[in-house]
Amino acid sequence: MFRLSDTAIDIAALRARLARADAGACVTFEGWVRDHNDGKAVRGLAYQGYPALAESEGAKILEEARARFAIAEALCVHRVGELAIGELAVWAGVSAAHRDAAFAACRYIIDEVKRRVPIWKNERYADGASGWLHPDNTPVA
Amino acid sequence: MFRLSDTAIDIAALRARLARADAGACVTFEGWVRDHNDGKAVRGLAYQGYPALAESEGAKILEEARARFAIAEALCVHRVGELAIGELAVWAGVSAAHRDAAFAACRYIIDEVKRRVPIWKNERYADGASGWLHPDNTPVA
Amino acid sequence: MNYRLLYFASLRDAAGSADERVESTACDPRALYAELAARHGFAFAPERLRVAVNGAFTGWDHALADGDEVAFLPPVSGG
Amino acid sequence: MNYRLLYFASLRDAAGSADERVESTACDPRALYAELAARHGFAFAPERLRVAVNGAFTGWDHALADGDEVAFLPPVSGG
Repeated sequence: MFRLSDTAIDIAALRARLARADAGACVTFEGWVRDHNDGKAVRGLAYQGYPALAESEGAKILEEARARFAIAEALCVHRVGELAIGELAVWAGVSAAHRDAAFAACRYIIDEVKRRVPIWKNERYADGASGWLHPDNTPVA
Repeated sequence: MFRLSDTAIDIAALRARLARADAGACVTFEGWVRDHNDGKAVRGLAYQGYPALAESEGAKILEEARARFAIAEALCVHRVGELAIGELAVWAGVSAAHRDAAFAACRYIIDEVKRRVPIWKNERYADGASGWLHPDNTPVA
Repeated sequence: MNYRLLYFASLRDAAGSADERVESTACDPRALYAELAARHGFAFAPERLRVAVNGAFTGWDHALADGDEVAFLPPVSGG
Repeated sequence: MNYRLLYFASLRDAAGSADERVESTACDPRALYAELAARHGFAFAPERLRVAVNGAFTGWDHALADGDEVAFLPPVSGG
């Protein structure tokens, strides 16, 4: 399950959904809002998403992870809307029999989500400016 | 901080200790008690540790992770005592500015903990037998 | 033909709205984007964007049908 | 000399206790382990074990002092 959420992500509930009696390893990734980017002080940010396409592309990425790695379960939730410094922007979690697959699949999911899922980040800077970002976190020209 | 715990690991409290305003990535690993190993049904297990040496060796591993990777914070807690299927046996968490370092450091920590920290696993099987395990999860001869 | 356009990120800012309905003789996304870029002053060259029609990624030469929902997607920056 | 021995995992099972005090003329871990292995029937060859003295890893030729706390550690299996 991949979904966008306009409210705080409930980590404990997601983690509980990864549990399986035959799973010995669980790896999670969290993306947090940092207080700086590209040398500028960041006050907060907003994510905009294209919900229908984000959720279908996210689901496709989770299916790819299941096909490539020996995992039990994989979930990912991405916030949209306004976020403050330190807030959880994206959570990805994978359970598997062994840790190799759990690490590899979790990394694959977050890399592909950042590369392919239609979500855009707009940072608000301490100097009052704001701007949309490129995937490499540099500002859109 | 590395420590042994004879009670359930409080994940939410540990995660809160990883938070930093300049950290944009957090990776956690959890080791769960599986219901099978080496083809045998497992009912539960017990971990025995050598507390003084486990905590000093664990602290050394976390220091090594800090020296090798650009991370903000790293923590690890390992259970000792009796555990049931599905229970959390070990938790390792890392925060960092970027995800490369967070993934690499978390993987380094759990690999080294499994390789070097004096903790021993004794599995109880469905057939009533039990046994100490080697690092590769095969029984001690 | 009649299309529904969805705009995101800097294209939304430039268009001044999240969506709009347009009448156009363009019959593929390439021609449609050229019209809209001229009208709204979109800065992106097409090769920087991806195209989605009715909620699925597609190509710039996709044959559009009347009533299609079309989105031109700037480089993403989630995560 | 007088040593305090700590036992873990299968060595604890074989010794029948978690620790014991021993009087011995052995002055390094190698000689001490040979004595204890004979007495308790420890199955491990020394090269399978690691040695710790007073809570720190050390070598088999480490010079033991009276009162040292010595542990012979089976291959670990945490995680």
